[in-house]
Amino acid sequence: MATTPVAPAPKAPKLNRIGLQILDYRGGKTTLCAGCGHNAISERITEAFFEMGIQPERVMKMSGIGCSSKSPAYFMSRSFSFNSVHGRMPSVATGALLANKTMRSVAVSGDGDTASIGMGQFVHLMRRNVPMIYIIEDNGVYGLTKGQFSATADIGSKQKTGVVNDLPAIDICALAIQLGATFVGRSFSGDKKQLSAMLKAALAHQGTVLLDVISPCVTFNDHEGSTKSYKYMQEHEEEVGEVGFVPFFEDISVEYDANTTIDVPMHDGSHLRLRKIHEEYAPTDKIGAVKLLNESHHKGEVLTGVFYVDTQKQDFAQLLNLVDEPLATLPESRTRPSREVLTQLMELHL
Amino acid sequence: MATTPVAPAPKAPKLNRIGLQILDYRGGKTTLCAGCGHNAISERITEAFFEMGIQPERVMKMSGIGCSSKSPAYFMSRSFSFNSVHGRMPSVATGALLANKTMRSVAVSGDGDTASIGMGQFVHLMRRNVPMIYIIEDNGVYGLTKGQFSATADIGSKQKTGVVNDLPAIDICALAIQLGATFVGRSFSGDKKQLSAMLKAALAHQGTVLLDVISPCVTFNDHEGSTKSYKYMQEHEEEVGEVGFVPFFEDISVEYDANTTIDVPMHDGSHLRLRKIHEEYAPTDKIGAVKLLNESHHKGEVLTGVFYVDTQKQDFAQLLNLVDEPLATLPESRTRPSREVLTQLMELHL
Amino acid sequence: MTPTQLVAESQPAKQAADGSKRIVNDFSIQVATVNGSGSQSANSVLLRSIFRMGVPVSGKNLFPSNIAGLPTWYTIRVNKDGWVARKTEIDLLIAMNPETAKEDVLSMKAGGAVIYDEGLKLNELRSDLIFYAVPFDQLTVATGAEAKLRKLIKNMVYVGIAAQLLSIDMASVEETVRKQFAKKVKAAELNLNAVRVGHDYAKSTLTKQDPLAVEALAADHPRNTRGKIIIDGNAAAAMGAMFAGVTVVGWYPITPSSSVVENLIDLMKKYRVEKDGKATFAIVQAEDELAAIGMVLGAGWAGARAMTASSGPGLSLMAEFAGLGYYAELPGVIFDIQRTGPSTGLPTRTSQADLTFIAGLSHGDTKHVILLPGSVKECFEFGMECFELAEQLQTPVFMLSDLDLGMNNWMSEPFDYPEKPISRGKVLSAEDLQRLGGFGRYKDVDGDGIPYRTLPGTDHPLAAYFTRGSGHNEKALYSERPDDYENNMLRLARKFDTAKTLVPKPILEGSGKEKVGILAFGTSHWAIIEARDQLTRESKLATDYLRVRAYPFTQEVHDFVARHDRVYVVEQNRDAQLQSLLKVDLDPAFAVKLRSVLHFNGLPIDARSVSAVIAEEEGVAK
Amino acid sequence: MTPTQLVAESQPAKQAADGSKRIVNDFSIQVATVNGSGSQSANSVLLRSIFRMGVPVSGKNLFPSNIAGLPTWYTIRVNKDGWVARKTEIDLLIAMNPETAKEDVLSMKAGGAVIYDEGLKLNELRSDLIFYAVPFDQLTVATGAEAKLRKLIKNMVYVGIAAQLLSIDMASVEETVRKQFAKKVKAAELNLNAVRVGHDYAKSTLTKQDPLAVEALAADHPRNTRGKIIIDGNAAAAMGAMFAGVTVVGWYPITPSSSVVENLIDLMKKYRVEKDGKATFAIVQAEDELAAIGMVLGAGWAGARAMTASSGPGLSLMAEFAGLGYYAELPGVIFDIQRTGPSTGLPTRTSQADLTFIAGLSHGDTKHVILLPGSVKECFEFGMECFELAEQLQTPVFMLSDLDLGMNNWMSEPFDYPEKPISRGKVLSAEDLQRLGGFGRYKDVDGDGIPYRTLPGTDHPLAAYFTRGSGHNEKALYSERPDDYENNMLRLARKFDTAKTLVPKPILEGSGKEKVGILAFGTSHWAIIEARDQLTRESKLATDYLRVRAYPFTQEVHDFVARHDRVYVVEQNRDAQLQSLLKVDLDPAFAVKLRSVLHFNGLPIDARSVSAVIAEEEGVAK
Ligand SMILES: Cc1ncc(C[n+]2csc(CCOP(=O)(O)OP(=O)(O)O)c2C)c(N)n1
Ligand SMILES: Cc1ncc(C[n+]2csc(CCOP(=O)(O)OP(=O)(O)O)c2C)c(N)n1
Ligand code: SF4
Ligand code: SF4
Ligand SMILES: [Mg+2]
Ligand SMILES: [Mg+2]
Repeated sequence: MATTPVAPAPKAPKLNRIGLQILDYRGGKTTLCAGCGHNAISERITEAFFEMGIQPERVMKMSGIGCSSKSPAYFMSRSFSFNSVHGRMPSVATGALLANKTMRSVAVSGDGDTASIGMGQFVHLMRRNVPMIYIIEDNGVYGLTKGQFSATADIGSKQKTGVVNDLPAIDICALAIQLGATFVGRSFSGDKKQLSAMLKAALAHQGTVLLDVISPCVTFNDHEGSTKSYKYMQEHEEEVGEVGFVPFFEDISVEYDANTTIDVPMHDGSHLRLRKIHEEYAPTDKIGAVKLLNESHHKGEVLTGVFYVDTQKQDFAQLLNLVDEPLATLPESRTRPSREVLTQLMELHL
Repeated sequence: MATTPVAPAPKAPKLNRIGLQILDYRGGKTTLCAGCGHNAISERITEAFFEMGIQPERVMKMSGIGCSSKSPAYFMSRSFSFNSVHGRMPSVATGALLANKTMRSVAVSGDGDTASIGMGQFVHLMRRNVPMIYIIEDNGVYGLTKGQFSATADIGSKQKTGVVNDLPAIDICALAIQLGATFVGRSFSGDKKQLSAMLKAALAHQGTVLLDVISPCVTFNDHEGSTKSYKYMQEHEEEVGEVGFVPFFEDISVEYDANTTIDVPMHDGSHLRLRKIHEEYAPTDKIGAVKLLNESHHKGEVLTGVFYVDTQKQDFAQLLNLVDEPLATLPESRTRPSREVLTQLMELHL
Repeated sequence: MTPTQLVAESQPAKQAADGSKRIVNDFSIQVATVNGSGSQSANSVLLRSIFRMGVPVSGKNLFPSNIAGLPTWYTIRVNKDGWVARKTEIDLLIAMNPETAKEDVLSMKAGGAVIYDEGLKLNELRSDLIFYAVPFDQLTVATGAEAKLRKLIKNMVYVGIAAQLLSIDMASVEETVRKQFAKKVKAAELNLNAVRVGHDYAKSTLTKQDPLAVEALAADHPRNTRGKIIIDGNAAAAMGAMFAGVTVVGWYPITPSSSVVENLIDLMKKYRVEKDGKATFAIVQAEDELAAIGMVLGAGWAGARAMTASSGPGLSLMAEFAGLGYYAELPGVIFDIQRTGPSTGLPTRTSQADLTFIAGLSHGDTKHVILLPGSVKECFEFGMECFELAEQLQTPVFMLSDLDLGMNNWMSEPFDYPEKPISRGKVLSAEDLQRLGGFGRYKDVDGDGIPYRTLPGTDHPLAAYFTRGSGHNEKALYSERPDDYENNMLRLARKFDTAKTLVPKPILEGSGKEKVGILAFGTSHWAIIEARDQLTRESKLATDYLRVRAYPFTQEVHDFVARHDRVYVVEQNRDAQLQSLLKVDLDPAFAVKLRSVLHFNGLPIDARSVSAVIAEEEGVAK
Repeated sequence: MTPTQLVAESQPAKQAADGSKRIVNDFSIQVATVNGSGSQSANSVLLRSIFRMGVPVSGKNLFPSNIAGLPTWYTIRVNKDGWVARKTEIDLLIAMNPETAKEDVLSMKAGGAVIYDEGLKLNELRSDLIFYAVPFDQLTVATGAEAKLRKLIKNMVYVGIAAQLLSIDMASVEETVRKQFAKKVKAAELNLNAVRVGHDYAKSTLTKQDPLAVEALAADHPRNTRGKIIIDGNAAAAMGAMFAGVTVVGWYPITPSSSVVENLIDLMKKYRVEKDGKATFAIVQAEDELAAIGMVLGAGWAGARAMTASSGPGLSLMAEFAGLGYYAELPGVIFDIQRTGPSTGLPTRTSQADLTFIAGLSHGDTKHVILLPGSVKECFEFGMECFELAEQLQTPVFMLSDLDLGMNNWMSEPFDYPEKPISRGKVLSAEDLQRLGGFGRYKDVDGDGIPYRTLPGTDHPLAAYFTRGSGHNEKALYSERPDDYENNMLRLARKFDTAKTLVPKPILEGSGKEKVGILAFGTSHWAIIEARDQLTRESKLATDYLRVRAYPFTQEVHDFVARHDRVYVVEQNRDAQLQSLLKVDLDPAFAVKLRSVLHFNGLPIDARSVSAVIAEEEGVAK
């Protein structure tokens, strides 16, 4: 019988439901500016995938070009990453997803990458409802090219140089809802709680998730007169509804007040719980959602939260009625028709 | 004293206010299919410019690529025409307009040219409110490449081959309003009266005019199951408001009922008169207009009429505060700074 | 004329008045009509009926860039020697288009024959042609076809008339029609009846005056077409892609490439949907060509065999992505069905003018592998080979076809089923990684410049890597180091050298010992083989001919130029593009031997345009 | 160390211990730091202070493709002979970046000197270097600058230290600082004070051991820089555009071209806004490069002088429009500030690898006119000339600069005001039309291939015409006729020949009678002139050198190759792109003379990389 005292075992690192630790979800050292909103978002993404227990190797990280588009290098190094060309990531992501629909796809873009050069592909990605998470790290400027206005810069907002933007901002969220995205929300890189909940809910959704995350550029757009600065967001952020999320692997019987809270059962069994804050908030009403967003501009509010969610609409892979296995690795027996087929075809042309 | 009977003088052709006859506005012989909606639109454009008495030489006809984009060759041969590349006419038109803002610009595009390959440039054209008339001859298919679906094809609509479109249609009008166009309407190539009134009002507007004109493709999309056929339009067209127009050079004191009719004074002194048909119709309310359009899809109606008009917003040329004369032909004295300026600059770099 | 006359006792078509000898199986027929008139199936019946008699034919459609109502010319060349290139002279004109009838007739060479609608009075235009007036509308009415079908049926009437005048076997015509309308028996009868009406009319009313005639080739005749197929290159290329096991297709319609994917869609729906109705493929009509190739590269990266098909303007739009594919080393297949540029150019005319542009498609030091099919059979074979090479070399591979090859009707031996199994190139599995203990995505392990890759989803902690179009080192980590960049670029150059050993080798015709050589690629082939025959027969000039089938050039190309005194480079563009690439790659000492034969008016090149220039330059012209 | 010590009685910097002779006005300084640390203005002060002493300098910034925190190296070359190309060996290192300090020090050649922060203990790394330890943080605090400014001020401290060690005239430093901070007097004082603190510290504490020194050049010294300017190529090009009378600019930001338009915006706001505050220009930040060039062509068509500036990826996206510009004959100017490709490549490194791609940018038989500036002065002059040529030739004209030329600091003679008035090319007025009774838009009236055009708005019933990228005849009417197409393409070829007579001619250096020739373009120039000097001095090899300044090549280029036995083509790309274009255009008999000297690691080419290869191949290497 052991009487000698045993040294206390070193505290084991927290493991997620598939037995991995947060370290398994980390990426490379960031090369973005200290304080850049993008870095905070990378953190939230890392946590969300860790907490939802998603195997890193089952994830594709897609991006275009920009400071924001660099960020996939700074989270989840064990996932497959594709940093493509400026504004055209949506097509690359679509192709990759069709090649292997069993993978999770998380895409990071910027407001310039999406709303300027990328607008054409963005519109059609939303329209197809390709199953993936599309995150716009929105700072209202082109960070990597040193601070020119992007198409999400608000009219009247000032550059450091004093130059004023005189073109209306494009509301990416209103646009996405209008075009067919099935999970659309806005958050703020500084809003840890909300962003985390939204990211986890996004992982539970089947279809295109569009998250417009205001992410201040500390170097070129965090000054007085900017409407994408930390200060401005702290002063003008208006939550339409508090975002709660109960993952499928947790106890769902958590209490909630059905009068004030909308419960949205997600595709994977998780539940999205949205507690009404804004009176007109109705996250399953497409027309209302667009109206709400359009009105917010007049009020000068920056609405955040999940604006619209549709868990019924078929995603693009379903529309194409693909076989269950990844197209990429189907065996020759299923991709090359038989000798007889060729003979048949030849006869047709005799 | 003449007693011999004089032969009656041949009836003189009708002249417009600048003394030109309709012949001066005609174009080349069409090479489009007999019965193509595009031909009817060319007719209406010809009439509108004739009746408004616009000097053909003061007009730039811009287009992309497609059957629709060919049509500028079939009206107003005395105007300057630029048939550019597929989907990228907006940038060409913008450049031309900035080079000479004193010209009228009328652009013809197709639903493929605009909503597929052209979406990126279209969005940014609307956003800039470039002063021009942008007409989409919308048939829901790619006519010139033999009938593939375009992005305005309604979900569920059938191709001749029986193939069904399973992607949602993009409502170009809702999009244009959302993005900043200041005169947005929809019409039908078969609706002579409405289209004529809208085109004339368009000519009186200062800013981007977006007209989505349903224009059936008799060869590839005029069959049962198409939602862009003559038959379908006759059955589903719903006017939001009757469009009336009183040009500046005519007597404006025409009676109208202020309760049922909205009078919009246009930039050139003309008046747009919109008689409410749809109860929720409010053509100066941006948010309402978008809502109205979104709702119409659920009802399966094809709304036509002027959905939105804003006569106050500055157009792009005004935003850029350009000199009054065309930039294209400014004399060297105004475009090449003096010798002293160069000396100054050199000193700065000594 | 009354129906009774139609069934009048038939008389045998008389011989040409002057006993001039008959011209058998060696002439061309041109049907002048307007597009949208539905003459296509009639022309096809005419073509295939002759083909069915064992006689070599080719059919070329010259159509306008619009949908209906503009002049269209369909030319059928009948040639016992098997020459199928375009022939400039027309022997029999079927003038169905009032608008062009006059010019069509005036442009014929003396002695030709013209079938026309009597209303047009074309016979008054020239006295040196043979004219056959036909009351088409009356005959069409006489077929009893309902009004709305008459426009179509009318075409079948001229088939009957031509059949009779050219003594085309009516049994063959009947078989052809029945096969063509296999699924629509009523339509078949209707059309057959129309053919008969035309045939009977000719038989009863027209006096054969021209020397043209089709005669079935003996079963054992070396050129008997039995067993051959007739198909267009785009249909063949689509088959190639299907048998290559393509799974992801992104495309955007554009003439003349649309039919590649449209054919592919039909094939895949038929042969690549499984019992449970699910598809082993995804074909997406993209919003434009940038998206189309983006999808292809994304899919290729994720491990799929992916492709797109387009033409000039689309290829221009793919430039940026093409460079990404080269530098990030992504497999992908791009078919470029060339049309006449620059810009929109002549969308319905043929050309070979994208070659140099594609060879270096994108900014920076970018180089691409290109396959150059010359026949419909090669459209099928290279259509498969492209995918093998793209995955073996991990780079975009282009196939340059053209409108002539892609959209016209060509005879061919039936295609062979691929014997070698699909190989997916250097892909590492989780097991491999376990064994190797990791890998360097851009490391040249084998010395051939081709690195190893893993596919997204490979279940191993060391499987993932970062793909980017920016600078990277062997481990696929971001790098701006001068040495990393230079080494990587040198490896890519090595990989391109490896490509030379893998692409299809050129094909030599001739003894290989002649002084004069001819170099060419693609559809110029058909004009060249006929031109070589002309040169030997007419000018006693023997030539060797090497048909280049890929870029980069293989050693054989260099050797060929080295071995000959003068080498004529024949191509269908203005800027001598193949010659330019040769000048860059060949030992300059040999470049001096190159001469140009160019043809670039939008029409397929003809034999005479080749033989005339060569005979002239060689001083053997008559 | 206490402030008192800082103001300690100053002692003259001692001579190098060993009496080794001083190295005067011939060395290079490298400042290793991180971007975003604000060292730019300090480096500029250092550069210009030496320049102000009449001593030739050049400054090159090697920066990463991110915004802040990554290693950056700024190199100042001081050279009495005026050599300004990159020099690989560093003589004095100012090691401000802990991250790279070790590698920076280890890569130095023996005998070099290092100024470093004492905390880094770099002196322990090597014994064959001269080390100057500096307590930067303390000195910075000692400047009395408020905390938030210290990061910036610290840079000025090293300026002072270097100034003292290199005996740079403090008066010159002071003038430079005052001029640089002209509008901010307080900042000037603050910075000057920091410089003094550094200077005093060095004076009082450091013992001069290295042989490096700057000495003012005598006023009458031939290389005295007095009267010269220092500027970067992008600023110069922007000035050129303004003085060319540009009115419409469409652009999309991309490194390294952004500063062209950003400079232009500042200039235009200052000099092209009229009394009433209205602008004689429109500068539009487009949504992408396709839109940017679309705006340019639309504006050019409407009669404006229009331009855009971009780099590799942007140029790839302009491919389709470039073909439209060529075929529809639209004037337009495109500046391509080349960076290292392919794809995204190394966005902050230099290259000359877009040449062949741009020469044939777009599908089909497309050819473009390209100007190739080699100096900042030419960036200004060609920046103007582009617009003249574009309107004269009615075609897009490209100017290929590069990152090294566009973003680095270069000495230059001041720019000359344009003497010849702006000419707008062949444009017909209403009066002309009245006189001529109409015109044919694409008719070759003058035999030079250049047709006449009218501008939209020309008030005459016959002024209008239809512009399109599809086939057209002389009257600009739609045409698919083979003859119309071929004639038009041949005229375009003639026009391109005319371009050869209008573009800037190449510049010859050397007697013109040597056996060995050197051909190059752009920034390679600076390495070549120094390399030629090395070859004559070290290897007694005299060479002739022709700098090509435009494509298509003028007669002089052909003659130059013809006149020499061996011609070395020096360029900064992997695929020998200039040589390739030469091989295509030159008489093949001469192509055999071409040899390649290539440099493609993203850094500007240096003289040694040129002279070593040539000496080796010429068998005169030591
Ligand atoms: C085709 C092309 N054009 C331009 C660029 C230059 N560029 C790089 S990033 C960028 C904008 C990035 O802005 P955004 O997407 O908002 O990202 P951020 O840096 O603000 O996070 C641009 C214009 C490029 N890389 N490619
Ligand atoms: C870059 C490019 N891609 C594809 C094409 C082929 N193309 C010509 S017209 C057209 C679509 C036209 O559709 P739409 O704009 O709706 O015009 P419509 O013919 O229906 O009037 C396409 C895809 C082209 N000309 N250019
Ligand atoms: S520049 Fe702006 S966006 Fe880019 S990393 Fe720095 S803070 Fe972030
Ligand atoms: S194809 Fe359709 S769109 Fe084109 S011209 Fe004919 S009817 Fe009109
Ligand atoms: Mg941004
Ligand atoms: Mg259409």
